[in-house]
Amino acid sequence: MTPEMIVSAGQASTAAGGFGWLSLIVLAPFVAAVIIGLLPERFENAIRNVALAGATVSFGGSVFVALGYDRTRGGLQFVEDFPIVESLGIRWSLAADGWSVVLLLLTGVIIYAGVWASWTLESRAKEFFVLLLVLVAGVFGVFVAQDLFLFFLLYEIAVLPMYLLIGIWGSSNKVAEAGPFALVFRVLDVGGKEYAAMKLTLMLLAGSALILAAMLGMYWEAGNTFNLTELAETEFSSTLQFLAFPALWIGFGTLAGLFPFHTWSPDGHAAAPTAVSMLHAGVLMKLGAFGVIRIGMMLLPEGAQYWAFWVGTVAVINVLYGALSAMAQTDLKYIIAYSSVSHMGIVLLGAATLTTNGWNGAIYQMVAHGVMTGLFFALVGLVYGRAHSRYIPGMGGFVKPMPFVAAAFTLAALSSLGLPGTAGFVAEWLVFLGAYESAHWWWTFPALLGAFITAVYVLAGVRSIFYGEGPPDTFHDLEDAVDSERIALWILGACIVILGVVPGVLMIFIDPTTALYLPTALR
Amino acid sequence: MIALALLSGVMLSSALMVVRSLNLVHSVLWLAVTLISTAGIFVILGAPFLAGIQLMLYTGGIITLMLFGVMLTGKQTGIEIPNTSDGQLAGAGAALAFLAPTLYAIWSVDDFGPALGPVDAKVLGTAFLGPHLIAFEALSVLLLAAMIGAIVLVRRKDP
Amino acid sequence: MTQVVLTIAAVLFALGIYGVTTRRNAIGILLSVELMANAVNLNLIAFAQTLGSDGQTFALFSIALTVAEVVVGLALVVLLYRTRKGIDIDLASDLRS
Amino acid sequence: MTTAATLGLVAVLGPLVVALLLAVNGPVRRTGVGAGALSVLAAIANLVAALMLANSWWGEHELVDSTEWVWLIANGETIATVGVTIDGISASMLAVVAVVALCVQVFSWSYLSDEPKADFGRYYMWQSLFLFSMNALVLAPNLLQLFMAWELVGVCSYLLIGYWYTKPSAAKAAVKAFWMTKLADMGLMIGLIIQYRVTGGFGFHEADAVALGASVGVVTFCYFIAVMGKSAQFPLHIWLPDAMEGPTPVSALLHAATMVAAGVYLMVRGWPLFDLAEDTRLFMALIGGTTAIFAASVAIVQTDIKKVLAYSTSSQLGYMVAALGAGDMIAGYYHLTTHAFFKALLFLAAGSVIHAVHSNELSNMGGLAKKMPLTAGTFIIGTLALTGTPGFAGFFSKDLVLEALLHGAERNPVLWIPLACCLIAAGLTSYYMFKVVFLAFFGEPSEAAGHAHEGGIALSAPLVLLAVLSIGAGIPVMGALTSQWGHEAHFHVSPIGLAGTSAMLLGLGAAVQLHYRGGSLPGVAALAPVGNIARSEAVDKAWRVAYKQGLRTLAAGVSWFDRYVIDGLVNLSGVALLLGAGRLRAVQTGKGGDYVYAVLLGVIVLAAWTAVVSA
Repeated sequence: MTPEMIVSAGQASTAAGGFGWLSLIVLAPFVAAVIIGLLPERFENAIRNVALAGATVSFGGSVFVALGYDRTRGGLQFVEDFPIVESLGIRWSLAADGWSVVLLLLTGVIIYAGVWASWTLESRAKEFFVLLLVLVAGVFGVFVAQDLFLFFLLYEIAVLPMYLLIGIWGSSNKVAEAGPFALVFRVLDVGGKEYAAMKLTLMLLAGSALILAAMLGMYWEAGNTFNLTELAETEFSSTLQFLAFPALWIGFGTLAGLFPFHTWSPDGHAAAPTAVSMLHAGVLMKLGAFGVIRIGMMLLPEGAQYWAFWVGTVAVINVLYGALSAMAQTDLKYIIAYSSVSHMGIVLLGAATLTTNGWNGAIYQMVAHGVMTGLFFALVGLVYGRAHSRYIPGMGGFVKPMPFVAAAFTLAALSSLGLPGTAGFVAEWLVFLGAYESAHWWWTFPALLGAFITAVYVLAGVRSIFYGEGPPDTFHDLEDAVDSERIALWILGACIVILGVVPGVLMIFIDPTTALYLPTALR
Repeated sequence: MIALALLSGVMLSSALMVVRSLNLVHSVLWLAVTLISTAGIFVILGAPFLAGIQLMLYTGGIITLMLFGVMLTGKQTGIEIPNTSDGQLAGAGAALAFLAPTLYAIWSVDDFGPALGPVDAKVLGTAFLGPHLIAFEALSVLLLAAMIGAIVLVRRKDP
Repeated sequence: MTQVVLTIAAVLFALGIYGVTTRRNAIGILLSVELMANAVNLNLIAFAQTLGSDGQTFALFSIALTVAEVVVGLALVVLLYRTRKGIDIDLASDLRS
Repeated sequence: MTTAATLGLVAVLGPLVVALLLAVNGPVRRTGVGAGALSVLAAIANLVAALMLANSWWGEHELVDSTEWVWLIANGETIATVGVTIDGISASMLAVVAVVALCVQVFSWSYLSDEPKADFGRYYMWQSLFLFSMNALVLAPNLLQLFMAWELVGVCSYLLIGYWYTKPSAAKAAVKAFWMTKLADMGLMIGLIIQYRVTGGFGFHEADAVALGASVGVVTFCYFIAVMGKSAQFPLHIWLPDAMEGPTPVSALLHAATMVAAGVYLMVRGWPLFDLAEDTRLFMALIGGTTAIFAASVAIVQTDIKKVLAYSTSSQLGYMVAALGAGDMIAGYYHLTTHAFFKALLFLAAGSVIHAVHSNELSNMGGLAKKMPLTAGTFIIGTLALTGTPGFAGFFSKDLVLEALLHGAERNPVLWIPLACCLIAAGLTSYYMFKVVFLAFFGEPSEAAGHAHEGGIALSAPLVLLAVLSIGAGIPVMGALTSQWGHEAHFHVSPIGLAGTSAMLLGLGAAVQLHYRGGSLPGVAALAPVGNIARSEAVDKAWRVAYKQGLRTLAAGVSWFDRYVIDGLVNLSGVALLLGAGRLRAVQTGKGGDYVYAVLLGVIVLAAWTAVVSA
């Protein structure tokens, strides 16, 4: 298909306003999930292949949308809009802007890699893939939903399967606690996968409750519409803005690992199986940040400006706090989980700057961190699966038996600390520039310090796991990544480098949209 | 009116015996008296067909069933089946708490309108096989289900 | 007239409540439930007197339903008797785990 | 695109292509020799391009050519570019890097020939990556690209120091080097951010310096922090000695000739900015002087030949920084170029020795001059150049540095301090270098040294080339630099030059007396406490305390807070809910009657509610 044809296809669907590419992207995983649900358990290969097909269709669709998106025109394209519940103004309304395009691509890459990474899953693969695909359908939907209700609905669809995914396929790592907290730890079974799943779900649902409240407030005040464009044009009263923005910020922020509502993240990510951690830290946490910007800041500009100081300051705390917490961990997954908290702080900081560079950086960081943390969790799962341990001080010298994993891990670590030439640098750099341009320039310095502390702990981690004299005798089945896993690692690794070297591939989508949206948030 | 007074007197006092009697078999028999007097009231209220149904189904069917139940679970196996009550005060309180607002509601209505006279069985028949056909059929399925369910429930696992 | 019958029915229903709450014997409770069902039927017929025959149709349904209920109820009693060696309702307090 | 830009791109992209190819194509990398051949080919291409550029534009003051591509945008406008810029500075630096890099890559071929094939390939992959990064740094058209390449060379350094990753000490040294430089790099990042805020770009030309206005002091100070890390200035120098855990050719290329000099190169590149920042330059001069004398004194007490050279590098970088601080860019840059040659030579010669005796310790050497005459000869040439023996390259550049400081001191008396430091350091340098020469190449051979023999052509050819440059690079380079800026920098005999030479002779005398003749000197015993201080690694320990007791403790505290206070509150609410629910469970009696009451209550409430509503 020639580029011209693709562009015209995009415009055609815009004109028709019917069912189109975006619905395909959103529904393909869902359809795949249904098909898998109908397949008998024993058809393991068919199940995997259907899952892969679903992911591929969505990924391919995302690429198509990216190619077909008319950047010179900008704005919302591939519009699809028809009513679901007419009386309440709820519509199946999808459209892509430049941000959606890059986030769709990210989600496509991660789910594609995620399916490969869980190729060797053995227990109850059928249910696992069903839930995974439903989750992904929700994620895809949120990024393109133009109807607030649909947005929220898909958001919940994306969040809820997590409970089962962690509760069933997760891993427990209980720590016997002594002292004054022993009772609490015993009563709640801290460290168990059920505990983690429950905590994650409850905290996120509490956040959702806040979102719902704010959402309904806006719905009523705007005159019974859920349409995002119409809502963005509505001048909400100061009281509503003042109250609803923090509700959205904390509500969505909880999913983005906002301090002090982040504690579901380490436990949840540590307990979750590989592909789920990849998706959750890689994509789902971005839904939170995306919500803060797309819903909170753009619909409630006055509230956003009023609260910007706190959003940014808490984000800076996130960066430093997450980094320092990560440094003190001895559990491999906890380190990565806390580093996600730290890196999501960068996203929220970029958002809070309310500057072009900051917002560009925030969106870029969503993608960069998504890919990077996806790679990290894929590797961590791989190491854990072979070492049967996550206790870092007990490891060492793993590079000998698993050089490929070591190389990929080093790459992820370097991106994590913001090395130029990797995706992490571009994003962090833009956010730092934005932060210094913003009303509160001092945000830059703690954020920079956080980046340095990241360098300290990731490299210390790399050293203790991979370097040093050969692996201790206690590890028997250490071996390098197998082919299906290598596919995932290659895809994600290549993304990290390409996005780091040629940021333009995404910036051409992100920047015009930011230019379009930022004035909305500054009005 | 006198008939109504008599019948209702019998009905209520026998109902009282149902809930107060210390012998379970007596309770069941008192229930039969209650149901028969209710059937009488049905006649007064212009529902002769229903009165017949009441007599046949309830007094004939249900009471027999109940007695079977009592006998089945009775003294054959040497286990005493007492028919005691406890918490009478709370029960009476609850009954009164229900009665008070209900009576208040009933007597706060001024007029229910004039009586329309007795209803023919034919009318009911047409209603059943006409507008309420689906409900009627559903009911028959329900009865069947109840029957099967009862059998399944009490069936001995090791015949 | 209607009010009188409704009052009688209400008293009957109240007696049923009394029975349900105080009886400890499962069959006793079933009998009390019958009283309440009877009161309801009475109500329906009383209303049918002034509002048309639909009330009687409904009462007929109600009677049939009651039959079904009694059948299942008795079956449960028999089951209770078998598993708990008695039909005291307090023997079946499994809802409190 | 002009020839200049094309050549620049060849220099940058050639090694990159090789590095990527080796990264992606495992089988080729694992052949070892194939990987090495590709890498060396890229280095040769790089040298050819660099020499062509240098031949045409060495000494050009003006910008020759610049090719840039948009890298980052904001609101549709370019905020950062990447590309290559060719002018006198970048062309000359490129040539220096290219020569040393090729020498080192050829030397490594023989030096690492016993390594497993896969590791050999990995080594050359990283060498190519380093060459790419260094060239990107040298040819950077703006400070942002320079910074990015700066970080990349840092990573290459990390990877190459940790080449023998199974050695815990190497792994630790690699991480330490990265941490220290990364810490300092925050300064560069802050500086760039401020510069962007003020000027909207990352340029390093006069116009940018003017646009910076009053901020130039802050910005350059921030940049200098990064320089201190990269160029191993006191007190951020502690990573450099540890970095000697890497293979010796790596030390020669990265940790002596090119990467550590990147700090100095940054200041040369951004000279228009530094030129305007008087206060920053004063600070620079003081730090440079301190480093020069401090590192030289510590070098004296080292027993490991590579550590002596490492501290010597740190000390010589101090000279360059001090010269720049005194306001003489040419002196600093000149010393950079000559130092690159002779220090690379010294490291490679030391590598040759280590290759022969399989030890870094001076006590395992001795009498090697007879066994390895070429190595000994070239090492001595390097030593003579380093110590500033008249006629050798180092002599001219060191003389220029001292003169620059003297000129500065005439304007600002504070600069007498760094001048004195540098003068004393010259004597110390002479002493410890000749001490190494005498201990390693003369005297009685140790057991290990008995079997030593000269390496092959791959080992000796680079030594000879670098030795020639160490002798000959003096006058021609100075001439070129002079013509480049139309600056009065020709050599003449001056009192300060004589003072420097005297200091060098004093050091030589002491070394001869103590280590050649085995005699003694009055007052040496009195210096013992000083030696102990130098051996104590106090700076290293201070950093270790800051890391372990500072950062680690803070992190542990935060983690505790997170687990027991933040998460504690979450868990507490969970427990409270569970316990509360336990209380509430008493309501569920399981008795039928109670449920009837509940139903009844509901009925009554509903009825009452209906009554209220209808009333």
